[in-house]
Amino acid sequence: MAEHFGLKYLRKEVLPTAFCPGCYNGILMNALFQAFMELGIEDLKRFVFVSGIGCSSWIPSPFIKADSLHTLHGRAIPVATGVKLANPELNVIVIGGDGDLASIGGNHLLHAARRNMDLLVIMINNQVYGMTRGQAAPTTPHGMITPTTPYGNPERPMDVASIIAGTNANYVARWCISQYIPLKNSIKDALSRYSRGFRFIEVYAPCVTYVVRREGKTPGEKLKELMKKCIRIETWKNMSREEREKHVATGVFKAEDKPGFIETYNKYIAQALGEK
Amino acid sequence: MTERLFLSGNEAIVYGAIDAGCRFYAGYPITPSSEIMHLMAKELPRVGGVFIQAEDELAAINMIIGASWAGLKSMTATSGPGFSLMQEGIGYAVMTETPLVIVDVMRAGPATGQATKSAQGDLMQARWGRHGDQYLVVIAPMTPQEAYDLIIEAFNIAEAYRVPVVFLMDEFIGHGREIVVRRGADKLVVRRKPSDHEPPFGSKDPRIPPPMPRLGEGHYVLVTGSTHNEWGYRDVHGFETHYKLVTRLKEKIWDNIDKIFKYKVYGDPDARRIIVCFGSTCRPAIDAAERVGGTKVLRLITLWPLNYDKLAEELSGAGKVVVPELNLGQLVYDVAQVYPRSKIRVINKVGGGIPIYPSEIIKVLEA
Amino acid sequence: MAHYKVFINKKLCKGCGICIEICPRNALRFNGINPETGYRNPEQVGECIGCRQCMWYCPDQAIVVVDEQ
Amino acid sequence: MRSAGFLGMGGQGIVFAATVLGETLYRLGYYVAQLQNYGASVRGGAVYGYVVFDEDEIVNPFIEELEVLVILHEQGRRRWENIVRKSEKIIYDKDLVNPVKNGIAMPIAEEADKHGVYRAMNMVALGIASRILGVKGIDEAVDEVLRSRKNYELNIKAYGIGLELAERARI
Repeated sequence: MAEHFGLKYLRKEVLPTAFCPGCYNGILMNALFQAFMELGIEDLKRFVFVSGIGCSSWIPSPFIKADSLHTLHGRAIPVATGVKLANPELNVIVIGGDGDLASIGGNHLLHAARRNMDLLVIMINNQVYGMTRGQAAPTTPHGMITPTTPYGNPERPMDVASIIAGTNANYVARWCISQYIPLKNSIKDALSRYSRGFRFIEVYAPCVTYVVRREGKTPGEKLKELMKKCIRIETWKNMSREEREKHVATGVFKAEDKPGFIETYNKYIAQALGEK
Repeated sequence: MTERLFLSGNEAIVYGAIDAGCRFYAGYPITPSSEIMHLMAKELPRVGGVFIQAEDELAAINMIIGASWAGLKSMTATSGPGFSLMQEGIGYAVMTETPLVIVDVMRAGPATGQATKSAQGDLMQARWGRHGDQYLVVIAPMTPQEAYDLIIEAFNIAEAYRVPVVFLMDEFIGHGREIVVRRGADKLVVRRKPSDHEPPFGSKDPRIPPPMPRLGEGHYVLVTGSTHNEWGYRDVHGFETHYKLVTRLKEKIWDNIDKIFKYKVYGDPDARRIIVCFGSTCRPAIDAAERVGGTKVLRLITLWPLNYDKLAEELSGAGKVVVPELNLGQLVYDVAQVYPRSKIRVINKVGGGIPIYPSEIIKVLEA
Repeated sequence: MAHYKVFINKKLCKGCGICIEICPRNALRFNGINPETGYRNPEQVGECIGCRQCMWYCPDQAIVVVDEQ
Repeated sequence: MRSAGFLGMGGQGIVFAATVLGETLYRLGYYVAQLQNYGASVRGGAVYGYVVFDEDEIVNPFIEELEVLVILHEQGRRRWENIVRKSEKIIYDKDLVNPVKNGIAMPIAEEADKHGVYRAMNMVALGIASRILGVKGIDEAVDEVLRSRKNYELNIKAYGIGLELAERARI
């Protein structure tokens, strides 16, 4: 029987994954693996995956067959920064959730982006803290009921991709999990055309257990709904305020190819100490 | 090549670390440790190393963890408040067996306290600052020369036992300048890489730390702060896995205590009056012992793991035991474990960065 | 005319039903319970046009669409 | 073991004076320990800097009794009374410090101001201390150290004033 293209990048002995049935994390994994496949990457020996705490942080650890560091809650980006600086030859990819990367690790995210650190960060925005039973996260929609917002979320969600686009990051995109092909192509771009500096891809993928099922929908129904709800940013910009609230703006927010932190650091050192 | 320099303890640490092979530094400015960072920023690129100023201490400790796994000897330096922020990261390093050196140049706390004033209040935090059962190594120098020599030792211990080493130094030593002979390292411990089928997180003999794979070399290593088996796979439910892991992490340090634990005796080795001390307070203690005679100074270099048997042996014939500390009494608890508390005389001084003077020690010795 | 076949890896399938709902041709249906995993597994019942959406959107890498020309 | 120290206020360059003296003695081949106690702010607060040196290795640099102590501000005197009480030869500024028992008052600030080196009052103090210490070759070594730092002209001029002040007072 034919084998799924993703399996060669996975530790087969630990499958199936520990995610809930229908969890969109697995779809991101497909997109990631298809991007690897289309880039002709045979194995992930030269890749290091770094993640923090949360469901999406389990994608690399232990499932992806590569070196992986499953770190403390919120600290994936600093660890990844250390790995990349210590061995710039490695491709370092951070995979994490919105709670991990934008809340407890928010400062690190901002500063790695400000430095244009040579990392690819994939943030799965599932709108809640899925691993700890769906409490409100910085990305939880206004008014949503969760265990920590029993009367409705009084806070408004943060637009992480726009925030990161406002830093020195090279590449910023947001895709919905229902936009498989553009998501996959975006990952490909972030590994090939834009292979240096800070690259940030936000993946909008509501938690199937604590968001989707709470809405009374199945993962498949929600996926089809998202296909309509998620629109290109160009279209979104021309919408009225009420219309905007009902949609998710997706697309490439920023795509530059400036030298990343490591190149810049080395340039200054070489200038000061003289090239060897 | 031997070089005679006039350096502060903070500066001596930088040269010692570089001579020990340290090639990665991440840190966040904090008094009174900042000079370490300044000099590292300047010197590391000259030897092909990497320096980065982190956005906070949480980032700093985690960056050096990443760099250590990527194969570089790594360190950071901080002081009280920053050391508190680093605790979680240090715990992760203990759990994942990541060699690191963390310098804590102690200032007066708690909280912001007195940023420029020397103190010895972080002893207990260095040992026990993290949650869960965890064991690391704590070393304290007493002069800038020792800051140089012992930081090399700290790197060697970190690499040999795959453990974070806390280098506990008082501000007096950090900012005090003295002659430092940059003599280079006698021996450097080289990190052991795994051969085929050798697990990176387990060994049959708990005294032998497992080998450490380097990222990017095809080991497909799984590093996690969760309870894991010898191959790094998470097992957050199993009693056996957790028990095996945390006891091994303890045993690899405590069962090697003969190799790790170091102390030194000054003054009259047979005297019944004994001063027990660490760090900067040792020098006035040795001075006092020399002035009045008939006194032995027991100076702890390794503060953790502490060899209580050795301590008991050294104190076995003691009459009066004096414990001078620049805190409200922390080392005294160790002494009290092996010697009756009622016979221990303490000298505690906190605040304002005033050292304990020999005259004060003599007064207690002769009282 | 291409002839596509949908293979379901029963060890990996968690029966979430995404493939069934996403298939534009309604070519998949649940068929019985897998006693090994306790999940319902889908099965191809209709004609597949090879769009591969089920494969992409299967979160468990459990679907392979093969072109059996 | 010999020693010399400076007491004053933040901003007066007390630590710098101790640093220069320390480095000077180091260059002359002594074992030296230089220590300081200062506040977080650049200005204000008591500052204390001192040097101990010897031909043999220094057992303990944490001492209360200094051979030479130059006091440039009342704040420093008040904060470090124990040092002032126990030190041997004490020189203090006649305008900035209240009279010290057994100390010698000197117009340090006044002279510095007169010669346009008020900013380098610390170097005047260093000059005084260095003349009292009377270590062979100290003036040349101080010159060498100051050359490696900023404001050499200003500093060396102030140092000379200090030497002269000590000379005149015949200490």
